[in-house]
Amino acid sequence: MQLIKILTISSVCWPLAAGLLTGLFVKSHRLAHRLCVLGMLLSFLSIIWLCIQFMSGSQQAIVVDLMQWSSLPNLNAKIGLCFDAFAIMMCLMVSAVALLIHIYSIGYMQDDIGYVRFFSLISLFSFAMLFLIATNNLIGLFLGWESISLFSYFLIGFYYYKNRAAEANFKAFLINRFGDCAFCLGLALLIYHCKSTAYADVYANINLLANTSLNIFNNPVQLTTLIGCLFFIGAMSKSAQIPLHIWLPDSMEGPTPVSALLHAATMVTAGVYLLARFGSMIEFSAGLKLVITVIGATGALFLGMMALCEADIKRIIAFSTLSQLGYMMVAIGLGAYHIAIFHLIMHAFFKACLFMAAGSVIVGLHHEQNIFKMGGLWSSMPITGLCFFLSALSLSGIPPFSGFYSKDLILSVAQASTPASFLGYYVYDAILLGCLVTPLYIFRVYWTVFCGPENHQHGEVCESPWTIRFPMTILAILSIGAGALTLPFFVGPDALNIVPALPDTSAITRLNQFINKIVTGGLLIHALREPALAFSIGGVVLSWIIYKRKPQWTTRHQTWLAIPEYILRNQYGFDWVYNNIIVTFFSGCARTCQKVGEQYLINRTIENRVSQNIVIGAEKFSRVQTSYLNRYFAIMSVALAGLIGISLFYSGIL
Amino acid sequence: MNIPILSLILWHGLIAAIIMSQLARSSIWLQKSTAVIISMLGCGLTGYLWYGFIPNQAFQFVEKVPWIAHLGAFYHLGVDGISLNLVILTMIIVFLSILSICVIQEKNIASACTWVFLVQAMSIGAFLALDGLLFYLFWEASLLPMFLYIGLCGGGNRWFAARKYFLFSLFGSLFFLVSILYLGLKAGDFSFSSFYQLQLNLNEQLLLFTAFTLAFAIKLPMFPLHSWLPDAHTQASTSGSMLLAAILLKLGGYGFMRFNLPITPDASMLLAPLMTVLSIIAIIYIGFVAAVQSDIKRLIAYASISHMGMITLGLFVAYLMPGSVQESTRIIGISGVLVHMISHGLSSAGLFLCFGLVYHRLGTRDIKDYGGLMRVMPIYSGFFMLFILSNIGFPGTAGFVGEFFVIYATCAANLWLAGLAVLTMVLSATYSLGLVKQVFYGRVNNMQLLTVMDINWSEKLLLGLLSLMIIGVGIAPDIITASSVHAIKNTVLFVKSGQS
Amino acid sequence: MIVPAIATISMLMILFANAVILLNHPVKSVLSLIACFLCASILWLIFGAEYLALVLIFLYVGAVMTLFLFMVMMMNVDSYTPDEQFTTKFSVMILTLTILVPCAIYGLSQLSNPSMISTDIASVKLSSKNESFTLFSSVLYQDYFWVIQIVGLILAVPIVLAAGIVKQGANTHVKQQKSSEQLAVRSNQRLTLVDTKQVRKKSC
Amino acid sequence: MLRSIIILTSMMLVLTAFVGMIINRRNLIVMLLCVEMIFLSANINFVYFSRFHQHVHGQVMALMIIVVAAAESAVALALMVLMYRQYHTVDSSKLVNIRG
Repeated sequence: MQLIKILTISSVCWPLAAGLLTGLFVKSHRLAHRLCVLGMLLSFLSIIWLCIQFMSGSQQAIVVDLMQWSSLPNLNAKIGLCFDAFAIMMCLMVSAVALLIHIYSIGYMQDDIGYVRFFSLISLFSFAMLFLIATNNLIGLFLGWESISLFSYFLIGFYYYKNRAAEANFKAFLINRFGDCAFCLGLALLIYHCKSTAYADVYANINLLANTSLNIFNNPVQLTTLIGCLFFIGAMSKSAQIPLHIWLPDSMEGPTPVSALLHAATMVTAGVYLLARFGSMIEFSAGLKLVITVIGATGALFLGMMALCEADIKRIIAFSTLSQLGYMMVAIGLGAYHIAIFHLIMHAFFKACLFMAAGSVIVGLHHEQNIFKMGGLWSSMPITGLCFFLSALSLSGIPPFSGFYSKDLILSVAQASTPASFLGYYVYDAILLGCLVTPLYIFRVYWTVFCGPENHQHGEVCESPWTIRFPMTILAILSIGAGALTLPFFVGPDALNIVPALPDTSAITRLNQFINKIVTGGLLIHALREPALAFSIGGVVLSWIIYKRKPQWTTRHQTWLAIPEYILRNQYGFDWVYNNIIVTFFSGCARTCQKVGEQYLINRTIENRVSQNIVIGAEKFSRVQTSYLNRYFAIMSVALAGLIGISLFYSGIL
Repeated sequence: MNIPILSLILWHGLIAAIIMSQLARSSIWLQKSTAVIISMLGCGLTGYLWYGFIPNQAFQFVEKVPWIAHLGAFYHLGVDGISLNLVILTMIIVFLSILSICVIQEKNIASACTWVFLVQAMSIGAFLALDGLLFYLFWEASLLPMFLYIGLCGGGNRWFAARKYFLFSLFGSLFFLVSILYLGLKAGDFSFSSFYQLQLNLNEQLLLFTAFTLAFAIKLPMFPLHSWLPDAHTQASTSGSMLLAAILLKLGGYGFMRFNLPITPDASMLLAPLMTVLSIIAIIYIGFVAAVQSDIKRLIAYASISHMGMITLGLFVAYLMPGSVQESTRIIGISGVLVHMISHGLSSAGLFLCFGLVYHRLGTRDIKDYGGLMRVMPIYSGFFMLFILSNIGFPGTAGFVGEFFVIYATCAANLWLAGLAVLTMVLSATYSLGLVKQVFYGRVNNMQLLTVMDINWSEKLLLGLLSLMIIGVGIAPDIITASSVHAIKNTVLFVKSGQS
Repeated sequence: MIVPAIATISMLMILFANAVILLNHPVKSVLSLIACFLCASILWLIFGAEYLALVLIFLYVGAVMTLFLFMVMMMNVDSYTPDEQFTTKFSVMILTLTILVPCAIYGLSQLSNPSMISTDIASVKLSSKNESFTLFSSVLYQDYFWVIQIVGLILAVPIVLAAGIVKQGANTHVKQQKSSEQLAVRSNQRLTLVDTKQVRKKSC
Repeated sequence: MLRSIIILTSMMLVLTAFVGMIINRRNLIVMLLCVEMIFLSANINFVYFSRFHQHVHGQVMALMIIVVAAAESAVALALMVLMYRQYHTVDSSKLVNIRG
């Protein structure tokens, strides 16, 4: 039993040890990347061993207690790790992707001065992500949650001498911090009402939470909906949902491995993980679930469309991450948590592969990121081109690839269980159109970068070194086969119950039966009857026609395309609103506070007035001291007369 | 325990001050080594005290000697959970400020150390005193060395700032003296236990409450009376502002815990809404003001005012909780206040220390003169980042623990208050990271920066010591909460009596 | 019969007192103050305090007033112009008269009432010739012996110091022969003759 | 009757002394004379009432007052001489330097 305990702790803490060692002591590049990759490899292997242990054993969670956080009366705050089915699946994905990213960044960051610092930060980030997933209490959750946003702050601002990087990481951290406010409030409420921070206790009295209610504006609000709302706001900021998504495109300032690891696979999915982990919290209120689906759906469609007229290759893939996150949120909102997690894992693989391919193109063309300055790279970089093509197909949900399995499941669940109201139809139509738009923008990149005319001036472009090619090919293979292989673990009769303590309401059971029926009957056959597959394939063909065969169409229809292009290029004005309205409002408010409050109110009125009056009063008194003796005597005699008068008055004579 | 350990700790500071004042003319090396050895001795003494302290007992190591017998004022010292932690914090911060003096300053080290030791002696006296008059004596006495220290070894118009600090604190503590005398005469003798047993009617309590709050609100700068702190900090030297931020602000908080809550429970019950509103204003308004500061030290000073707002919020939210809430949430709230006091002490001392190192190299406090410091001094920016994280309240550092418990207690009292209190996380992030962005990121535009050397081994040792403590408290806050739960339970009993 | 005498003397005294402050020339006011003191001493003689009356005349008028006169003479103060003082002095005159006249009338009207007079006169028992003198000196030197010595000592100090303050050192601009210095002269301090021609040749 | 006369005179003496002090801005000597007058009025009262109560203590006090008055006037005159040397005038309004 002791071995399992050591292995669980070590699986999470290897990257921490490696990160700290490289960060503090290591100077040489070679030792740095060896140490970090070794750490990551060990953690990946121990997680695989744990997974085998978990599968072979009786499938109950492996729990390890680390320490007692605080011994305050009736608040048991113990920090520990717990590997249940959900945590193991996620840890597998995170450690695999992180390991491949470590190998990838050996090649990508070769000649960078901050090489050692980069590796230590990447390892520390992987530790934070693993700790977030593996922890078994709310304090550890919040610690992991904040530390991943901290490490994303460091990694986005990795090129610290660039002002744009400083702006981007400041904006990213602030928006994450805003979400953390709501999240922390939800945590405090949850801990207060469950009297403990452990997940087990939270799941134990979910029903108790469901029927306690707080009155806000003196109408009773169910506690779980309130906490669910707060958690959703936290998830929105972390997983870049509609109003709080503006930081993700700017976070492309960081190096590409960072975008691949953080802003594609692991960090942005923390919000989805949180909502799935506390699915029982959301399950009790239909209204909240509807809100989540609507926000997810609008994100899926409109954020995806923004990628259509973007020139920077990394920002296009970032916008595609935004839309895929929208899909996951729709799945969460519909109650299909395990499908959302399935899509999350599949998305991690093909999105990381896309980013790696983009990275190798950027390295090949000496840090050129504008797709219109690249072209015809298929001949010089065949492997990158192939990997990009495969993961693009998987992203757009073409059948044999893994993307199809998870995306199609989401669409079929959406068709079955979205409410029959205007919003329900809107959600389903938005996702459907999303399926059309995704292949459009991703293949636009493929055609212009890999096929199309060669309009880059770099002459001979050589294929990137093996450290970049090797992880990319593995991820490409995963994005092909992973879907089919891992489907039975997530969906179907003998699937692992990913989300613990789900209340078995009628909606959930109906949903499960529907999914089991589809899976048993074969997803492909079911998909043929669905419009989703048609839209995906149509999208691919459409993009082939527009961007490959007839590139001159876009130039000819310049006129009436100008207005939508302007809207999409300015990201529906979100950036404008953020910079001009919100930032100016708060800085104006702060400046007035400073000017009015501090200078005027406190310094000028209170202090200066009081001191001036004292000085003036003192001057008046000193004028009594004239230099004439007789005036002094006059005053003395008047005073004497007054005193005599008073004493006579009080002694009753007068 | 026959050794009078508390008097030893108390007068250790004074003896040290006398020794240091004699060394003014000896060699620099001698001054530095004696100062460090003496303050290490002090830390040893407190370590012995901490080792001998039994967590779940009321006042220990009590020493009672008649001082002004016919008035009933005794030289009465004792330590319980709350004051033990604050004494340890004082000793650590004094040790660090002595080290910072030795590391940074080249001349008049002896005089700076005398002032530091005097402040230590007086503030430890205030924390240990269990007698009203003795508390007032040390409360006033701690004001003088700080006034002279800012005045003598400060920055530009230091005398203005010192005078302002002195007058503000003096104004508050005069009413405080009147109320202590009133209590002393009414209760017969001046010891705290007899104060606590006094049955005062409501308007008596209201008057006493306003007198106490006036004194402590100025010392712990609450919102309307805070304008002395930024001036005092900008003009004080590095170790001066470390002392001011870490120790002297805690006197106000300690005073609230020792006087306002137990002696005037009904009045606190009545005025709790007002106090919470003031502390919420302090948190949000000062957060905004801090965001637009152009002087780094002034920004850190406003940050500590915002943190102090958090402390008063934690204290008075215990009264806003409805009767149904168990007593344990109040204990959590107030132990959160204590932890936040200590963590704020550590993190703001760290920030001022870091800034002192840069000010020693560049000599300017204006943010515009800095930029791209990360390229020039990477290790230094690592340490500075850690202190900023603790200032923000990042989980895993000391700043988060206190803040989280206070928010936890406010949740139990009133959700809207908690919503506003949580905003402090965003506001502290804006001004702290705004500072980091302007100072560390971006291109190096001030050419003088390129000639600056990164921190040497002694500065690394100093900052390392402090960051170890911050991370230690962050990961295991039990060091503070375990020993102080019993003491806080007593204060919370008074809170309960206030409600019933 | 005594009371009207006392009344007239005191009336005289008040008159002289007014004269002190109303007269322009300081010498005249000093002299009127001396007159006022004399009236007072006469009054005390009536009361039977002969020693004090004589002390007043010898000590006070003799010493202090001469001191004042000496002061006035030394400072040769010229009389100052009366006009700007006239209005105030006139108002003072009016003031004293308004208070004096009704009291005098009231006093005289009381003369006719024998009971008032008798009680007062009985009280002022005219003692035998030297009875008050021996009584006074015995009390002075028995009950108050130490008091007097101490007062004497204390008051001696200011007198000496007053003299000290005023004493000026030898005034420098008046040349005085000091025989001690004349005797102590050495030979090298004597006059030495120098041929200026050589000096001028050497220096140029 | 006699008593009222005596009290009346001493009161009048004091009043004239006060008035003298106040109106007399020009001459310090007259001011000092007024001080002497106040002493005199006190003495008159002392002597009369010592005789009225048949004991001598009043007269001893009167003697003390005379002695003190003498010393005081000596000091006052010394000061006045110094002032005269400094300012070459006895006009009290010229004593401007003692302004508060």
